[in-house]
This record gives sequence, structure tokens and C-alpha cells, in this order.
Amino acid sequence: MKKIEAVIRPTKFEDVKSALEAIGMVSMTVSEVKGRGEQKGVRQQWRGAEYVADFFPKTRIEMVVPDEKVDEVIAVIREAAQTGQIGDGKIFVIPVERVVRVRTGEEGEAALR
Amino acid sequence: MKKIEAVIRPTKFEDVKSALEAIGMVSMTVSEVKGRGEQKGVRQQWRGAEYVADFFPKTRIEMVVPDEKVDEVIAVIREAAQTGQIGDGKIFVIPVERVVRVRTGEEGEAALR
Amino acid sequence: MKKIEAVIRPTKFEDVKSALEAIGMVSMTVSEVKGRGEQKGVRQQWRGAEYVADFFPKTRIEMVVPDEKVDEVIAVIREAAQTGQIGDGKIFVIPVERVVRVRTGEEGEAALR
Amino acid sequence: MYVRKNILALLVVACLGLCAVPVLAADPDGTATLEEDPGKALDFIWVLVCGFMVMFMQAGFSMVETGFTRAKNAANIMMKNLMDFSVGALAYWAVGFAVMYGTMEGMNWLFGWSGFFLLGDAYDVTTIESWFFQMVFAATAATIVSGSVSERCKFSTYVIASAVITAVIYPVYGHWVWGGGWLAGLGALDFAGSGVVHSVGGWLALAGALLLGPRIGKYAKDGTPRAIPGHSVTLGILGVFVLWFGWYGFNCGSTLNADSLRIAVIAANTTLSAAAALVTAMLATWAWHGKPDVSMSGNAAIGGLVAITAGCAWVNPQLSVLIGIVAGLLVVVGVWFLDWVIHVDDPVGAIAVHGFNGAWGLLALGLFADGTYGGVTGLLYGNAGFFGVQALSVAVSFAWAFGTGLILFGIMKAVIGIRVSAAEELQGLDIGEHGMSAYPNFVATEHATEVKR
Amino acid sequence: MYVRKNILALLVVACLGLCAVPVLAADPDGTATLEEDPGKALDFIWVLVCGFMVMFMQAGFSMVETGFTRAKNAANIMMKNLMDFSVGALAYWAVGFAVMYGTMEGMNWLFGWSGFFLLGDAYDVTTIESWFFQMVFAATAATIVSGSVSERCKFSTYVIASAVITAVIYPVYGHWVWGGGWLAGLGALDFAGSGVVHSVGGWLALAGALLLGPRIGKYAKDGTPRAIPGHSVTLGILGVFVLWFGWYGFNCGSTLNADSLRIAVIAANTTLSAAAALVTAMLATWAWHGKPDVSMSGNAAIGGLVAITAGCAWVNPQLSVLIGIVAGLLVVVGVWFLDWVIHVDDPVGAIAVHGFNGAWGLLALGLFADGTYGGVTGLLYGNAGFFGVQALSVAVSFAWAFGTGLILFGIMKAVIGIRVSAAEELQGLDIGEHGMSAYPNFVATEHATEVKR
Amino acid sequence: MYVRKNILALLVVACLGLCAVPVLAADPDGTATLEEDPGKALDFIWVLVCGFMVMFMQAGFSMVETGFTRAKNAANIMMKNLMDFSVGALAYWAVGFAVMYGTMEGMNWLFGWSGFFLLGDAYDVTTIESWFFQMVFAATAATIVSGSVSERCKFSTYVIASAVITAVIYPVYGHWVWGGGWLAGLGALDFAGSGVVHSVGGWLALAGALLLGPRIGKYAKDGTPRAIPGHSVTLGILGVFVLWFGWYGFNCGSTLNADSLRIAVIAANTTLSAAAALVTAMLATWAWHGKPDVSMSGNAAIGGLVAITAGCAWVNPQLSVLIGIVAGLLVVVGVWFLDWVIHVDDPVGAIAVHGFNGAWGLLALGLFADGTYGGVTGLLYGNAGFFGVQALSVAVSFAWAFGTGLILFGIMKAVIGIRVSAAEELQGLDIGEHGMSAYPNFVATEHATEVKR
Ligand SMILES: Nc1ncnc2c1ncn2[C@@H]1O[C@H](COP(=O)(O)OP(=O)(O)O)[C@@H](O)[C@H]1O
Ligand SMILES: Nc1ncnc2c1ncn2[C@@H]1O[C@H](COP(=O)(O)OP(=O)(O)O)[C@@H](O)[C@H]1O
Ligand SMILES: Nc1ncnc2c1ncn2[C@@H]1O[C@H](COP(=O)(O)OP(=O)(O)O)[C@@H](O)[C@H]1O
Repeated sequence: MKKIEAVIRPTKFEDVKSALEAIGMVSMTVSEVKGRGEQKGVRQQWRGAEYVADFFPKTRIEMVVPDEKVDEVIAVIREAAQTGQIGDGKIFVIPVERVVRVRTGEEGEAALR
Repeated sequence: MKKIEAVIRPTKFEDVKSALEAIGMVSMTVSEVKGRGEQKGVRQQWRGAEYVADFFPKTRIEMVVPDEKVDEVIAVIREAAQTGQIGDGKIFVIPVERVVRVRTGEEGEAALR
Repeated sequence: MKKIEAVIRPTKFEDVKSALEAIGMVSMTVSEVKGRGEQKGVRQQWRGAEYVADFFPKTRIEMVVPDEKVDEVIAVIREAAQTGQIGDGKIFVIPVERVVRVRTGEEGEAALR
Repeated sequence: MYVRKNILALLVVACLGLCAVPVLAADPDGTATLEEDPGKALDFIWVLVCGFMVMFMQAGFSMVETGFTRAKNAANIMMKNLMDFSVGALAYWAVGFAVMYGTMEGMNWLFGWSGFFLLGDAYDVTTIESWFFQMVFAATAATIVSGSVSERCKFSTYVIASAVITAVIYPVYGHWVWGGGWLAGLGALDFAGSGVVHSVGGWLALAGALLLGPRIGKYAKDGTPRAIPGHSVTLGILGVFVLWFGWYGFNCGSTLNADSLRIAVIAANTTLSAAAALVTAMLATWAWHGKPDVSMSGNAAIGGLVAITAGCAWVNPQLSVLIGIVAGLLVVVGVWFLDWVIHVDDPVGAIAVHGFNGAWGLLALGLFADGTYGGVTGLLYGNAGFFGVQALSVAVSFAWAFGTGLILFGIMKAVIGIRVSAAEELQGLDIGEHGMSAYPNFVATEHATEVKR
Repeated sequence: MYVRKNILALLVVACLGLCAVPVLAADPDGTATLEEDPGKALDFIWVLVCGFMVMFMQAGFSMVETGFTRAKNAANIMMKNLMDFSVGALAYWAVGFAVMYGTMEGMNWLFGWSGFFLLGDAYDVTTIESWFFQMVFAATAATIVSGSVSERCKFSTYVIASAVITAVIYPVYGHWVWGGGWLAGLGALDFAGSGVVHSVGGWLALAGALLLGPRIGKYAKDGTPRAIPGHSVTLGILGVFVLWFGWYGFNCGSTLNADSLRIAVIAANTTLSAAAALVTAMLATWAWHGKPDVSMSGNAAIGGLVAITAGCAWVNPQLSVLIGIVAGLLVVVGVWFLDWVIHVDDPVGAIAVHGFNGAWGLLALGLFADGTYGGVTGLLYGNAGFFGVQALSVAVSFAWAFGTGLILFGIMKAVIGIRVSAAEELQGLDIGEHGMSAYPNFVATEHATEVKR
Repeated sequence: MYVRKNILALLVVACLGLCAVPVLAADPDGTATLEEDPGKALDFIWVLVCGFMVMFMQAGFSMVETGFTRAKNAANIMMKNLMDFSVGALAYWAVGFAVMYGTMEGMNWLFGWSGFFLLGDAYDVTTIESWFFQMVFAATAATIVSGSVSERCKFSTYVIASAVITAVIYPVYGHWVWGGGWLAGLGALDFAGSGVVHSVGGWLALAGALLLGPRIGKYAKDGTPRAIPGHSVTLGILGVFVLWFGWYGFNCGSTLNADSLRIAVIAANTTLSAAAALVTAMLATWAWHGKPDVSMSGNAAIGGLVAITAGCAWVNPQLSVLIGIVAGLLVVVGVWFLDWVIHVDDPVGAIAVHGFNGAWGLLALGLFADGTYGGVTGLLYGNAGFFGVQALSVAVSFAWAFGTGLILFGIMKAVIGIRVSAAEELQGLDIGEHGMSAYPNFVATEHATEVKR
């Protein structure tokens, strides 16, 4: 099993969510993060002092999926989250050794859905 | 060492915390996330338009623990976080290669507590 | 590639950011978390009832970096984030199997910057 | 749902019925009244402007209540405050005013019984001016209860409670003191309502909080209270300022006409009591807990306002400061007492602020009235009898309001239930009662707290 | 930038020019006026205090608007509200007042043309008192539009719209009804401005919302509206309380002098209509959607206030309740109608609240005036002709305000554009229009929502 | 702790002592006063209602201050505002009023010395009416300082500063101008307090900010100021609206009686100056930084209000617009000047808004008074001497307030310290000074900012 961590634009979240639903991937954990990469900051101002808010709000989606689903999920996220502009985000794949469902105690892939 | 990521109900957080304290596991990092799995959304409404807030607030606990503690910690979290209702959450175990304590530079298990 | 997860004091975030910039590490994802370890809680009060807010606000920096950068990044973070007081935080290193840039589809180290 | 539709239908029918009534009235346009006494123009303006300010206190109450409770109940609290003012206004229009200020041959010592729906003779500028000013007071009494039952009381239950309080419970005691009832006959006084409005509201709040029981997580197994911090100290203190502002209308407007210059003294006394209470609570919590407590100080200011309300016209500035000092201590000690000793969970301190200080206000008037205005003299200036009557009034207000409160909430508890489910309470009443979140654009958290050991 | 500097320069030059004007005036210090009629002192105080309260409604409008929209646009909304009051005051000073209350030989049925910049004869206490009270009304009409165009309208465009509305569009219709124009000649009445202020504002809001189109994401592909919850129900309802408070100034102050005791009835009617509207909407949404809707109930209270505004002095309390009940339903149904049927995206409900209920208020006056004050009698009491004139006034206000609104926003759309870019809208107007965030210390999120299927 | 208990004990003893005092009084119930002059009823109502509105400005100040600073200090700021009003009221009751409006044989040109604690002859409706109105002004002067010292000043220090300012510093200069002191003797005027209240407050704020030094992180090593955005622009602008509303009481009520119809002109001037200042700052920041700046525009509106305060009764509408335009520029340039040139860290702009514009207001009166009211004529209309006196008054207010401010904060710095520890400042004063968080239910973040390079 792998954990797929996708850091995407908040405005693309709805699209990604729907696209993943369409391939039956519903389970996920989402959090609000700030990030930066190549994307340059937004110039903001406060009382005449300009400043660069060099971190952008991003939405992070974390999904633990069976190994064989990884490629498909990545492809789907990429397609839905892409705008072609700098700042579209990254997808990381991280190994997961165990999964336990709190409610039932099921382990492994059975616990995933 | 492993990182245990438990996504649980916010209302169960106090219980889980106490249960972990009871077995001497105090150190952890906690964040507020939203998640969905099998749990169906809550119907909400705004000015007559009903909508389903299909993500639920969840609390994520992350603890890096020595390998031999993993089973115990998982068992304790499960017991404390379980309600038996859909939405109780998941526990993921992820390998951790190094741990460094910022203050002292200690590494490995010494850095954990 | 590794993911470096550093949980640091929020007040040290600016310093760490600048220090990492200085060695050319700009890309990162940041989130607000609460944590506890050895650090004892702050006593707070509300209407006469004292309580211990036993979790402290922390800032978590996540950076995925090529293997050969890990030591340098850790050293830089440590130096910038350290105050010598309990509560300085921890750095965890976690294996990453794949990285994909959403915008271009590039994979691996090419996707990192 | 069925019941609701019926209520709606009834309301509509009732109103249409009322329209059919031919226009019977005393002096609805005011020309005759004004001719008789041209000074009425100034009276009306004074009383109405003060009444507007009292109405605005509803905003203050809602801010204090929502600020000092958790974010997950914020929308419910705002809705309760909107609703209790509205239901209160309608109930006081339909029934409450008739009970409080109406007359009834022979039974007038007990309650009034004329002027329902402001119909007939009550369609008169003087009567309606009085209705307006009294209505905003009635709604104040009702809204006090909201605070002590918050974060766990069913919304439907609270709707009914608001209606009953403004239609019956508040007007009856009000009639006794202000409407020519038996307490007034004995000589009991209450200038602007420490007793009539605030202690009645406070004792009702006590009854409600008692029957509801504490919020989940409020008390540890051994009974130690846990802190449940409010979600916006900023809005809570904004509410204190709004209340303080509105209180000038509350106290000064209670002259009910414009021909007394004593209003200046009333304004000064009101200020000094609140200020003294705040400073006292600030220093007391500083000394006691090591740091000046913000929400307690804010509460204390309101407590100081409550305490001066009965005597504001009859005491002097220096005694107002003293009244305020006691009020401040009473809030600090009262909140502690309710929380730590008798374990009544009152999220925003309504009982200590309005109940305890309402009673203190009645007594303080009996003690300190200095005889310079209207010949009212208290114990300190030699009039022990008056103090006795005031003490009786305190006891009566407690017996009446706490008693009827227990009955009201008791019946509702037995019949329809007064408390939301534990699951709903944990999730927050915004979702459970209204299907919404107050702050959907902010990431929420709940303080992880543990009690001091 | 070039244009802006020019505007600035022009403003400066204009002002300096004005200073050079020798002091010509009627009675700028008021001694003569007061000598003639000592009762003026009370009149002035009454009208000014009421005017202050109306000004404070700006705070209420800004809270309702910002509370019921998303956090990412909160600073922009506050700025719009600050700006429209300021620009409105200046435009009404420069031009609007002259058009509305000035006179013009022969053309007076259409508009006025004297008193620009309050110069010359207009430098007179009576004229300026009137200007002040009318100015706060004009600014109210302008700010109504803000709500319906929010979260997508360019700031620069909105600045221009505010100026044009307060300088021309509002004053012209105002002149017809209040300034001695042709509608007044026909006998049309509007006590405090259901039509003049609110329906004009509401129809302008409709024109703006229509030409702007809905916010991104508001409608699914099949046209089903999606919920876009507001970011702070707490502040939104605070705004409702502030508006309700200010409304007493709006309605009661519209006597324009202090010698009518009917103000008590006005205050009562205002309260009862709002309360009835709120309770109606609460019950209606409860029955309809299963839970009482907080933001809709808050809107309904404002709707009830709008509806009673035209008739507040001429109807009686029981009919005020009826007017409020209808107003409450009108808000619930109106919001639904705009959203689900004709797909006009009005984020805060301005059109239903001010447009629909403004029209209803004019009609209700024509129906229900009971003849007890000023001899004004409606259809229910046998005066069909008056009802006809009121219906005409409704039609005229719609034609004028919606028509000029379409022209105004239409021209701007063609020439400079009225809508921010999609990217800016998604990111929020705070960043795009003002380069800032309203809440930099809180972690933001956007509700993940999907429509009920 | 020991000290605190002593203070408490002293307060209690003092108050008990005061009660023992036999009731000596002039006309405490007002009957005689009213008989002599029945017009007093209206005077009292006018002045008190205006005073209530001025009191409500405290809510506005607290909202502006908290909105424009960081969330981690929000509770501390609310507490400071509650406290400074309360301590101010008590100090002004005990001492300040006696110094400002008392009389002292021979030394009256310097300060007054009678009427302490409103005892004896001061227990009189006319005196107490005056006390009330003056007390809310004194508290305003005190609260201005709060803004400039926020986010780093020790709470205990600020308590002392509030007491000293309202007991001594403010009353002395006030006596010179309004209490029959030497500046009044020279002919210096200040209608509602641009100088007496605002510039005194502003210069004290400057002294405080200077001695405290900038907040950690405010200036880069090379001195470039960094942006520290406020945590709620929404609440900040709400505060601006509240202030604007209250300001009508501030300016119009300063007639101190109800027999001048000029109040209409005052209200109009107040509006126009604020509106012009806001629009000017909006356009200026738009031109300068590319986008209209929200918080600066809000500040500018307050600046416009400050600037018109001295001359509001004596200038005409068109010159009020001019005064406002200059005020708007002065805020924009003043904030920049303090921040970029002399590096004084004033988180909410109190110095530019109240100090600079207070001075400008005094000068503007000397320039523009048009002679239509009370015969006051400025330089533009030929009276150079009066302008000279006003300029002197500006200098004196600066010397007095800045001088005593340096002494006050200087002594405290030496003796007890005025600044919290760096660790506390970084963590936030809510935790450090009050052991709490203002927003425990929201996930907090701090903007990662870097200065433009
Ligand atoms: N090496 C990294 N480690 C962790 N997060 C990263 C890394 N690189 C990028 N990110 C995250 O991805 C987001 C988008 O990256 P960015 O480089 O701006 O876009 P793009 O991938 O289109 O070039 C960043 O805001 C950050 O949150
Ligand atoms: N595959 C997954 N990847 C990441 N997070 C998950 C996954 N499945 C579940 N979660 C998290 O666990 C939470 C609870 O899961 P859910 O399926 O609703 O409950 P249960 O495990 O009781 O069936 C979700 O809200 C989500 O945050
Ligand atoms: N075992 C752990 N697993 C996850 N997070 C941890 C762990 N230990 C510490 N942390 C995080 O690091 C932060 C600092 O740790 P703490 O022990 O207080 O400081 P120090 O490392 O200086 O002793 C904690 O607040 C918590 O967020």
C-alpha cells in the first residue's frame, strides 16, 4: 500500500475530488497547507508597506491506496488538478506498512475502503 | 522506527490522549484535517439550498515510535477511539528512517521521547 | 528521495525559511499543527478555572529532497530552529518512492525543484 | 412538521381576525394628548430613544453569549437571540403587556387583564409608547436565560420558554412591582429593573441550567470544573461595550418622562458602578489567579450595571462606586460558587451577573438611597422599613422566578425534552439544530485542555 | 493612474474654488430660525439623532454583507461599504440633494435644480438639517446594491455606480415622491422609503446582479444552485441587530419634526413587523427544510423592516404583524425564486429583501392605512384610488430603477468592464482588488460542498 | 500581590469613608434648576444622548485596535479598552474633573482644584451632567494611547498610564482651553477637542511608542519596515463605523446645550470631512501603491473626523471637505513618515490619525472659520491673530502632552518596566498577560511575510 500525498490548488479541489470519485476512489484525508515551489509570491500591502506573501494556500489530499491503484490515481489527480500554470502542485508517493480500521480492527487492503 | 498516523473523531481526541498517556506515550503532533471514507456526508443548508458537507472534521495524531511499540500504540488508540459507528477513522503505519531532536541533535530512539 | 518533516516553533519559522533559502532549498509545504513532547503545558485560565493547554502550536515544514541533500537540510534546520529550550521540535526523515509534478508530469528529482 | 404548520395557520388566522376589528382607539394620532400637554413631545422622544438603545442591548447579549461559548454553537446562539427578541415582542404584544400593565377589577394586586394585542383603547399613543419601552425590557429578561442554557438546550424548547417568559412569568412579577401590584403597595421600589428584569431573568436562568445539567465535559469525574473557553473574546467584549452603551437607555430612560434632570446623576451612577465593578474584578482575579481575567472583568462590568439598576436614581455617585465594588466581587465569587461548589454550569455567567447582582441591586437600593431624590431613603440613612420591603422583594422575585422556571423547564423536560442528544452536543448545535456551520471558511480546532492538578 | 491623479487634482481645484466663494447664506447659525419657532430645537435634535442612527445602519449593512459571503472577499466588502457611504455623502452634497429637493421653475414635476454643494441660500440650518437626514437615506439606497454584486464586481466599477446612484438615480425618483414631483402630485405616499430607498436600491441590485452573472460555482451545469455559505453567521446576525436598531431612526425620524406623538406607534409597528417576519421565516424554513434557517430568518427580519417602512405611520400594530408575516414569506419565497427559478445570484438576498419587500411595503400602505393618522386610508378601509396610485408608484419605481440600473451597469460593462477576472474571483477580491487578506492569522478553508441530488 | 491587595483595601476604605460624608449638595434632584430654566430638560437630554454615543466610541476604538493587530494579542487589547474606560471614569471622578473644571483662587489660569469625587457642591445635576459628558471625552483621550503601544506594552504599566492621563495630563491641558485657563484667556478655541482630546492623546501615544520601541520583527536590519497585517480587517472597519457614528455625539453634543440649530451644520461638516478624507486616502493609496488600501482608508476616515472636530461649528461644508482632503493625505503621508522615516512603530496609526490631524484641526479652525457662527473668523477671512493663537495652542498641546508622556513612560520604564519580555511578545500578550487565547477554536497561523526588495 502507498500513501499518495497530493498538494494542489485549493480551487482545483472540487474537480480532483469528483474525478477521483468517478474512478471509485472516495476515501481520503484533506488538510489546508501553505506551500511554495517555483511559484513566486503574491505582492500584498498593509498600510503602505508592500510585502510578498511567499507562501500560497494549497490543499493537501492524502489517500492510502493499494499498490496497483497508484498509477491510476496519480494520472487522475494530474489531469484534474492541472492548469499548466506554475503552482499546480506535486504528488508524492510514500510507502505504508500497515493500515488498521479503528471501528473494526480490519487490517490491510480490507481496511482501505 | 515507525510513524503512526491516526485519523480519529475530534470528540474522541481527549480519550485517546489520556489512554496514550497511560502507557507512557506522551509525545505527538496533532493537526486538524477533514476526511471521508465510508461515512456519508452531513446534510447542511444555506438559504434554502441543501448541500452535503461530505467531508467531516477529523483530528490526526502523528506519533513516531520505536518499532516494538507499534502494536501497543495501535491497540490503545483503537480501544479509545472506537465508537463502532462508521467514521471512527484509520490508523496508518509509515516507515521512518531518521529522527533528530532539534534542541540537542540526538538521533534515533534517544530523540523520540 | 526523502521527505523531511520538521516540527518547529512558529516563531522560528522565518529564520528556518531564510536559512533554507540560503542553501537553495526553496520548495516546501508548511502546515500549522499542535504538538507535545517533553515540553510542559502553558497554564491558562478561563473564568477562574485554570487549565493546562498541554499542546503547543508548532509549525511543520515538509520538504521532499534528493537523498544527498538530507544531511545538509537537517543541519540547516537544526541550526536555525534551535533555541536550546525544551520544545524546539523534531525532524523526521521518511522515504519517498515517487514524486510527480502536476503541471508537467515530470517525475523523480526533476520534479523536485 | 404537522404541529408547525398548524401554528403558522393559527397565526395567520389570528392576524386576519385582528384586521377585521373596526378601528377603536383612544388617541392614536396623539394630537389630543399633545394639546393637553405639549411637554409630551420631549417625553416621547426621550423614552423612545432610550428604548431604541435598550433594544440594541440584544446585540450586546448575543455577542457576549456567542463570544464566551464555542464556535460550533455560534449560529445557534445568534438565532436564539434573534428569535427571543422577536417572539418576546409578539408575546408581549399579544399577552404580556395586558398582564403587566392592564387592570382588572379586584384582582389588580395580582395581575392585569386588559389591552391584549394593543387593541381598542390601547390603540393610543401614550399606551403604545409605554408598550414599546416595556417590551424591550421584557425581551431583555427573556434573553438572559439564553446564556445559561446555551450549548445544550433544544432550540424548540427555547422558543417556547421565550414565549412563556415574556407572556406570563416576567409580566406577573413586573405587575407586582411596576404595575400597581401588591409589592408596589407595600412600598417596594426598583427604578429600572435590577429585580424586575435582571433577577427574574437570572433566577429563570438558574432553573434552566439546573434542569439541563452541565455540558458534556464540563466536570471531571470528581466534580472539578473544566475550562471550556469561549471562541471569541473579541466579540464577547464587544458585547460588553454594546450592553454598557444600551444600559444608559435602560436606566436613564426609566424616568419614563423628560422632566427630571436627575437623569444626569443616573448616567453618572451607571458609569461609576460598572467601572468600579470591572476594576474590582480585574484586581480580584489578578490577586487570586495571578493574572487579570478578561472575560470575568467583562462579566463584572455587566454585573455592576445590573446592581446599580434598581437604585440608579436614588443613590449618589460615591455609593454607586461601592455598589459596583460589591457587584464585581459578587461576580467573581458567584461564578466560582456556581461552578465549584454547587456545580451549576452557566456558560456565560448569567446567573451570577443577573441573578445575584439583581438581588444585590434591590438590597443596595434599600441600604443606600440617600433621600435627595423623590424622598427615597435607605437603611444607611435611617429607613429600616424600606430595607425590609426590599429584602422581601428579593425573596419574592426568587421564589416566583425560580419556582415558575422549574415548573416551565420541568414540564417541557417531561413532555418534549429540553436537551439535545449527546452526539448533537458534541458535534455542535449549529449542525444539529440548524444544519449549518457559523464559520465554514476557517479551520476549526478544539482546545485540548486538562484540568490543573 | 493618470486618470486617478486627474480626478484628485480636479477635486482639489474644485474645493479651493468653492472656498473663494464669498459667504452667502440664508440662516447659517440658526438664531433667526429658532426665534421664529422655538420648537425647532427639539425638531433638530430628534431628526439629527435619528439621522445618526440611520448612518449607523451602514455598519449593519457591512456586517450582513460580509457575514453572508466568503472570507476571501471580506476586506473588499468592508471597503465597498466605507466607500459607498463616503462617495454617497459627497455626491449627494455636490449634486444629489439639489436634484432631489431643489426647485426648478416649470420642470419641478421632473427634478430639482438648486442647492448644489450646499452653497448660497442652502447654507442654512434648516436646509442642512434636511440634507443630513436625506443624505444618510441616499447612502442606504446605494449600499443595498453592494450586497447583490458582491464577490465578483470590480471595485472601480462599484465606485462609479455609487456616485451615479446617489447623484442622479436615487434623487430623481426621490424627487417624484418626496420632492414635490409628479408622483407626489398624484397622491403617492411613502412614509420612510420602502419605495424611495429600498425598492429603488433593490431594483438597482437586480440590474447589477443580472448583468454581472452568477459567481463561479454558483450553478451546476443543469442550473441547480449550489450553496455558498457565508463566512461568519455571527457577524451577519450582528448586522441584522444593528440594522434593526438603526431602523427606528429611519422610520421614526421620518416625521421630520418632533411634534407628532405618532412616533410611538411607528416604533411599535416597526418592531412588530420585523418580529413577525422573522418568526414567519423561521417557521417556514423549519417546515420546508426541516430546520430553522438562521441567515434566512435574519434576512426576513430586515424584509419585515423594509415592508413596514412605507406605511409605518399609517397602519396599526395588528396590521403591522400581518405586513411582517407576508414580508417573511416573501423573503423565503423570493430568495428561492431568484435562486432556483430565474437564476439570479444575489449573495446576500438584497433583491428579495429590499426590492420585493419595498414593493410590498408600498402596496401594503395602499391596502392597510387605517385613517387614524393624517387621514390616510387604504383599500381595506375603502380607498381604492389610493391603492391604485401606490400600485403605479411600484411600477414606476421598478421601471425607473431597474431601467437606469441596466443602463448604468450596461454602459460600464461595455466600456470598462464590471467583473473581475475568473482567476481573481477564485482567489478572492481581497487579494485582487486590495492586495491583502482580511484574516491573515487564521487558517482558511473552503467548504467542500456538493449539491443535494 | 501584596501591593494589589493594598490597593484594593485602600479603595474599599476610601469608598466607605465617602459614604460617611453627610449629604451636602447643591441641587441633586434638579427641581430648582429646572424651575429656573425649563429649557434645561432638552439640554440635558441632548447632552446625555450625545454622551452615550461618545461612550460607545470605546467599542469602536477597541475594534479598530484589535482588528489592525494580530490575533495573539486580541484579548489583551479588549481588556485594555475595557480597563482604560473604567479606570478613566474613576480617575476622572476622583481627580480629573476637579482639576479640569474646578476653580482655584488665583491659580485658575493653571488648573482647577474643586469638586473631587463629585462631593459637596458638586453633587448637583448640572455639574454631574457636565461631568458625564467630559468623562467620556477624557476616556477617549486615554484610549488613543492604547493603539500605539499595543502588542508589546505591559498591562500593569498601561493601567497606571490610563489613570495618570485621565487624572492629570488630560485635565490640565483641558483646563487651559476649556476650563478657563490661560489659553482660553488668549482666545484659543477648540470646539469639540481636535486639540484637547485628540492631539493630546496622539502626542501621548507618540511618547509611549517611542519609549517602547518597535515590535519585534517590525524593522529589518536596514531599517525597512515590515508589514504586520492586522488579524481582522472586518472588525477593524466595523470599528471605523462605530467611531464615525459616535463622533456625531462627540461633535454635535459639544454645543453643551440644545438651543443652537447650528448642530445641523456640525453634523454635515463632520460627515463631509470624514468622507472626503476617506476618498482622498483611497485614491492616494490607489495611485501610490496600485490598489486602494482598506485599513489606510479606514484610518483616514477617522483622521477626517479628528481634523474637523475643532472647527466643526465654525466652518462651512465646502471647507469641511477641504479639511477632510488634507486630513486624508496627512494620514497616508503621516503613517508613511512615522514608519519609514523616523521608525516609530504605531500599529494602528494612532499618532498620524489623532496627533497630526488633531494639530491640523486646530490650525484649520484658525484658517477657515467663516464668521457665520459665534463670530469666529479665521485667517482666510482676515483674522490673522486668531490663527496665531491656534498655532500657539498646537505647540502647547505638543509640548505638554509629549513632554508629560515622556516623563510618565520614562519613569515607569526606569522603575517597573514598560515592555513585556521578548518571549512573551512572540507568544502573544493574551497568554502572557491574561493566560488565555482569544480564539481557541480556530487554527492560527502567522503570515509568512518578507519585505519587498
Ligand atoms: N520539494 C517539495 N517538498 C514539499 N512540497 C513541495 C515541494 N515542491 C513543491 N511543493 C509543494 O507543491 C506546491 C506547488 O509547487 P510549485 O513548484 O509552486 O508548482 P509547480 O510544481 O507547478 O512548479 C508548493 O506550493 C508546495 O506546497
Ligand atoms: N484510504 C484512505 N486514505 C486516507 N485517509 C482515509 C482513507 N480512508 C479513510 N480515511 C480517513 O479516515 C476517516 C474515517 O474513515 P471512514 O471510512 O469514514 O470510517 P470507517 O473507517 O469507520 O469506515 C476518513 O474521514 C478519512 O479522513
Ligand atoms: N515522538 C513524536 N512523534 C511525533 N511528534 C513528536 C514526537 N516527539 C516530539 N514531537 C513533536 O515535536 C515537538 C517538540 O517536542 P519536545 O519534546 O517538546 O521538544 P524537544 O525535542 O526540545 O524535547 C512536539 O511539540 C511535537 O509536535
